[in-house]
Amino acid sequence: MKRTIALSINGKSHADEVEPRLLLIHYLREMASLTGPHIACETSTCGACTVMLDGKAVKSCTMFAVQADGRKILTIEGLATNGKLDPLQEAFWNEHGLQCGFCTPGMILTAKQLLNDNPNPTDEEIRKSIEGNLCRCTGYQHIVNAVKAAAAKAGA
Amino acid sequence: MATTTTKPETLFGKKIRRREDPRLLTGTATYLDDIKMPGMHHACVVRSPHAAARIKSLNVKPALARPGVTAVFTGADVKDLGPIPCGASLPGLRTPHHHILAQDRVYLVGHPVAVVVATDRYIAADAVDLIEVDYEVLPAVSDPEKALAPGAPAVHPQWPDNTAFTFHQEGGDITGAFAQAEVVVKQRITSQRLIPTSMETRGVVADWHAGDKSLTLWSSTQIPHLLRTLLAGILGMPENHLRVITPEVGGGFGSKLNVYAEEALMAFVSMRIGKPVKWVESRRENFLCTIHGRGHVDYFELAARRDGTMLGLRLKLIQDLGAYHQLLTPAIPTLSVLMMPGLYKFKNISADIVGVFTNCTPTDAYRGAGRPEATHGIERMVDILAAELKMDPAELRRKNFVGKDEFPFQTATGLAYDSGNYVLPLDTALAEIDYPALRREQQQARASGKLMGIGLSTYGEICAIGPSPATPAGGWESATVKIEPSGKITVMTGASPHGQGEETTFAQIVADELGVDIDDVVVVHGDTAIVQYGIGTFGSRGTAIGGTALYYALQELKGKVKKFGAMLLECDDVALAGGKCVDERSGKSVPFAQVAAASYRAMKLPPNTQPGLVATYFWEPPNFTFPFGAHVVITDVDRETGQVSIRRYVAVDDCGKIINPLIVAGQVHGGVAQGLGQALWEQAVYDENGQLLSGELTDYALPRAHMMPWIESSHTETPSPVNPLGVKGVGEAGTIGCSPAVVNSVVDALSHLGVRHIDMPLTPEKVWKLIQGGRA
Amino acid sequence: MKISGSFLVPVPQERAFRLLQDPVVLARSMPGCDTLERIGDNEYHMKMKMVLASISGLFDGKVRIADSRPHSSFRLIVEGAGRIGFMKGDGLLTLTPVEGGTNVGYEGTVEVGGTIAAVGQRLLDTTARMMIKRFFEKLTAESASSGAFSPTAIL
Amino acid sequence: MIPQDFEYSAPASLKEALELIATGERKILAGGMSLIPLMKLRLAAPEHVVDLARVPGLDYITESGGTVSIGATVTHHDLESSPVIRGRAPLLAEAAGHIGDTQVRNMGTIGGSIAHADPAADYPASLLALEAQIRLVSAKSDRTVPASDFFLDAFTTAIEPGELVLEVLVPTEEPKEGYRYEKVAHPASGFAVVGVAARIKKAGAKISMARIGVTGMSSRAFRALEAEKLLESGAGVAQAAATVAEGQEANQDLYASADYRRHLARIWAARALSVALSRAS
Repeated sequence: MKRTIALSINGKSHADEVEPRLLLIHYLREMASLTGPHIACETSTCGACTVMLDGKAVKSCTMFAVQADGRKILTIEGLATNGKLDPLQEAFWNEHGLQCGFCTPGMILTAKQLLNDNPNPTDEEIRKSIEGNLCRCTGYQHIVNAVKAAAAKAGA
Repeated sequence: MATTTTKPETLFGKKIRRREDPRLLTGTATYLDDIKMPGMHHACVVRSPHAAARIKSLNVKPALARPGVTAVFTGADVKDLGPIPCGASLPGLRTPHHHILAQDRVYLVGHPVAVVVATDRYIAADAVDLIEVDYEVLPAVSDPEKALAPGAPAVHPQWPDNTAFTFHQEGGDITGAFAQAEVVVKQRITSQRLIPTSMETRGVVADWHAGDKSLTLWSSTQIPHLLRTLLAGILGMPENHLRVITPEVGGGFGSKLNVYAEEALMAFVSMRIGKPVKWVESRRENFLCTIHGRGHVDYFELAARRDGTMLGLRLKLIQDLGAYHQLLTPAIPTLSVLMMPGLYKFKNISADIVGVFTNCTPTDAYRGAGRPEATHGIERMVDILAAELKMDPAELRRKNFVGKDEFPFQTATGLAYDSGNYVLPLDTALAEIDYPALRREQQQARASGKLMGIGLSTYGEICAIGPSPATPAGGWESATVKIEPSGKITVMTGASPHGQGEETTFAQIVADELGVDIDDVVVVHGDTAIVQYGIGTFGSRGTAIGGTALYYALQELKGKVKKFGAMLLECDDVALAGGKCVDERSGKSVPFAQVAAASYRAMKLPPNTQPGLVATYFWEPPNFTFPFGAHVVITDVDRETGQVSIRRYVAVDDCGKIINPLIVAGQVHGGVAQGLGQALWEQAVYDENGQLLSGELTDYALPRAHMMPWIESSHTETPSPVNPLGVKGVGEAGTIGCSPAVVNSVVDALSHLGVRHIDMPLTPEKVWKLIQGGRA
Repeated sequence: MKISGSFLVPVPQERAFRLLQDPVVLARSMPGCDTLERIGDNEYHMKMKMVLASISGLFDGKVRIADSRPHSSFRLIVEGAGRIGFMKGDGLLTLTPVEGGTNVGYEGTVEVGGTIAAVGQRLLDTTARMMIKRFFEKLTAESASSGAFSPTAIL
Repeated sequence: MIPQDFEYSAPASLKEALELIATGERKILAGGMSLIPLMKLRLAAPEHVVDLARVPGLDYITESGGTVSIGATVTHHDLESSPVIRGRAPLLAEAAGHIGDTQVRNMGTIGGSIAHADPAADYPASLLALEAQIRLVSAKSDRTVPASDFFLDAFTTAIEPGELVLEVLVPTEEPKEGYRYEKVAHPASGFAVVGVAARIKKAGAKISMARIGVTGMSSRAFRALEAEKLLESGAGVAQAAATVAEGQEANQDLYASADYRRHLARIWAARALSVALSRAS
């Protein structure tokens, strides 16, 4: 039986009727038309679908939309403010932290939580924090550089 | 008209941040699954759980009864469509008829049996479970060597020996080389099956327009134009009624250099239901139904003199082809043969390939495609020879390298290496790590019971694939450059990049050649209705061939611009700089926009000149390019657990001239990650019955951030004489250079225990067992 | 995948042999077995509901007894297919009298396919061993009962 | 990958939740990190899912009278970063930090994890070493089960139909205690190929108490009682660690054979014990 959910996505209120089995990622992509979060595995291993739920990085493919009822979601589309890129987005750009770009939205949001929790992470802490986000293109080195650069900029 | 004197800085060689990134960073790029169309249906494919079986019966009625299900199609519906094509031609090649959906038999797990079409992807998924298929399970074979054994189950009953082809290539005097040899080392070396695993799986949207009998097909592919040509053949429709578009492509690594059943199937479905239809591959489907890479069992024999002079190499190569030929399946091992001699000057080789059918996913081009296997082989054999001769492996390599004055160098496999200085990256890398000091440290480590290894790989590769005679579909690339009436520049390239950054590097080339602001350039690709024609991005060819086509198109265009510029400035010749045509004698100039406007307005034309500013160039390369490099890896092996950790990874690559160092570094890092994945973790494991046991990302281990070492990457630059840009290509270098360096390093760490070889992946248990005393 | 092991069944060899081939006992002992219906000599149609914590699946299959050598050994072949995949276990059971009953050794293979093969290999060995253990535990419990089996267990 | 349809309830009180799960085939959803992937693969197809997220007051971490109480819906992330856990049950905080990845730790809960009882999960080793208790409640009952009686087999626990995990009760570690959770993570899944939790108390130079929990090696986590006894009777770490796999069946998979798993358990027990010993004062 369908249920009505009401939630905030990127600061905007949404209310929709959904099947309980509707995965949050499908809700975001198909009902809210936010296609930034991606689907790349079915086993909760790749992190491409990562969004922030009440400020914490979560895998939206491993959550039902009904679980997000009443909560706040941030997707990659909501990260830049007034057209100004987030320092992490800017750093990923400067440091060539992406190639095909498919993992990038999830990667950035996971890194976002890291910098919220730990504004000055070591290389090892960066690598550990993004272990749930697979990237097949970059070998991660430029991603680590990007997160470091964003941290340095925020600290400067 | 203004005057100008400052010469603009060139962008060639500069770290320019990528122009494709803003859309990717903000989640606004459009990948295949982001496409949404009115009335769009969703398809889900019913697949065989068995590796070999006869379909006794198939009942689709319960699925059709599910509300929301529009149609179900089975093998009978598509039996008259053409087969999935194989582009490789080898003498005597046996090619099974590759239907889009199984007819009465399935040949591998994941074999498509039926397709369900519904108004919603959830309903389609539900309906798949309602399709009843009754299988008579047949014996299967998943190991290529077992498939060759007498009495093995026949993958295709018409060919009981499971042999798709045999191929022999010989150069020089191999018998003589082995007769002269003072030492011969032999080793069986495997390159395990790998799953390419682009982060975006494949996907197709097909939209049939009955009114004009045309079809638009979006596919996450590396080869939109070839796909269109081949798909038109499968569907039996005129090629010019078919438009193929690649949206943003989330990685390919060779796995999207293909024509797949689902591409034809979605076209068929859309034509039948009269609505757009979308299919997006699940990860498990990606593991089962998208090509795999490698799958070699190689028997090498290397002949040498006691002084280390290498004389000749013999190879028996058993290629696991899988159950079908995909686009290039049988051709991939022939690339291995070409690359067999590596960077060494011996001129006697002999290779025998046996292509073997197994009830497994077809193998095909995966990053490196045949070259990593060959490089792994020769670089392991050189180390094995060094151990046999008790020579330093670096010294042995130097002794046998093709000398820097010997280019172009004709190899025994028929190639002409374009340019090189092979000692340079090796010496640079060894200096970087202080090789003598490390060898001393290694002695001390051994004395105290610790295991550390130093591994070298001096690799070569064949890039810029390739000249048309060597490439099944043609090996050229094309570019069109257009200066729009407003003076802005649009490039249309046939190379269809998907992460390689050509929107940036190509714009750099344009900006330099035309002397314009890079922001005035837009690079368009991946739409057969817009782009002239092209081959695609694979085989490290995008920049070396696509970039060169662009370069030549620009030369033509420049000629025309100059004519209009000179006409406007009323002089004989002009230079292009700062977005202007400049009369260098008078210092007068005219901006591009004005030149372009004049060319389109065409009030007055220079003599023998057509209106408009457009040039198209199809460039046929005269040769491949041959990048090279040296990777040095220092490993520590945990004696108690067999766990390998990488202390340092030094890569010195020579990919010719570098247009954008940022992008080149990214290619090296990503390549190394995939090489390291093969060396240490990745492996497609089938059980005896053809079940893929490493069937999800929870079992198939891709490198994660915390598993990767810091890669110390630098370059030497030996320009290629093959193209005017001097570029060679870098997409596959890291992958090719990496795995032998890692394995050589670990074998080196264990060599004093009597270990001579370890097959990949170097799992801790495998290494631990060798430490326990098992020789390999 | 190869499996092997042994269990002590606390009854004499002859009785152990009979119990192990008794469809009623098998139906009660095989984990998840809903019904067992004779379709031929030593061959039964089986419906099974496998439940392992959150994981559950319905299987439709066959149980077959072959190469029977009273009272020392026989082969037990169990196969089933369902939406989450298929499985086939083929084992040789060897009975030897020991103090306190009969030692039942088993040696054989387990094959799986479909989703359970693709995602379950990490747990296959553990699960197979657990199911076998449950089987023998149930069998032992059955062997302790009076032996008056209800015929309605076989449909 | 799409789950089968199901009915969904999000009870607003514990009472309501217990009433809901008292009948029929009801599956409890906490963080969903184990359940939802199975549902997506259709390996699990519950008819009715009861979501605990709206039940108030289940995500507490409190300490009193030498016991830390952890509500069932406390996430791994909250556990790992909780000052109470870090101060009073640091072994558990260390174990929580090894679970899954950032996103999984943000959603996954201790109650969900232990109820799922994956044989390669991280918590059980620590809960055994800590001699924790698990409180199970149903509409009709309320009981506390020691961890050693809770993990019965792979995916099999002492939870009876109609019961749910209410809280985990952990005796506080003394500040002088040494502790360590060490793990060999599977490179793809991150699950423990072998995980060892160790606690050591010293009296002077001697070990007065040793607790060792092992996960991943066998079909269920277990205490290495023999090794504990050896340590408490003066044996060295190496000698004690050599016994941890004794009498236990070992799992095998593509990554590690049974023999290698036993070996890893011994090696990592020695390593965990050494760190625990060095941390004990």
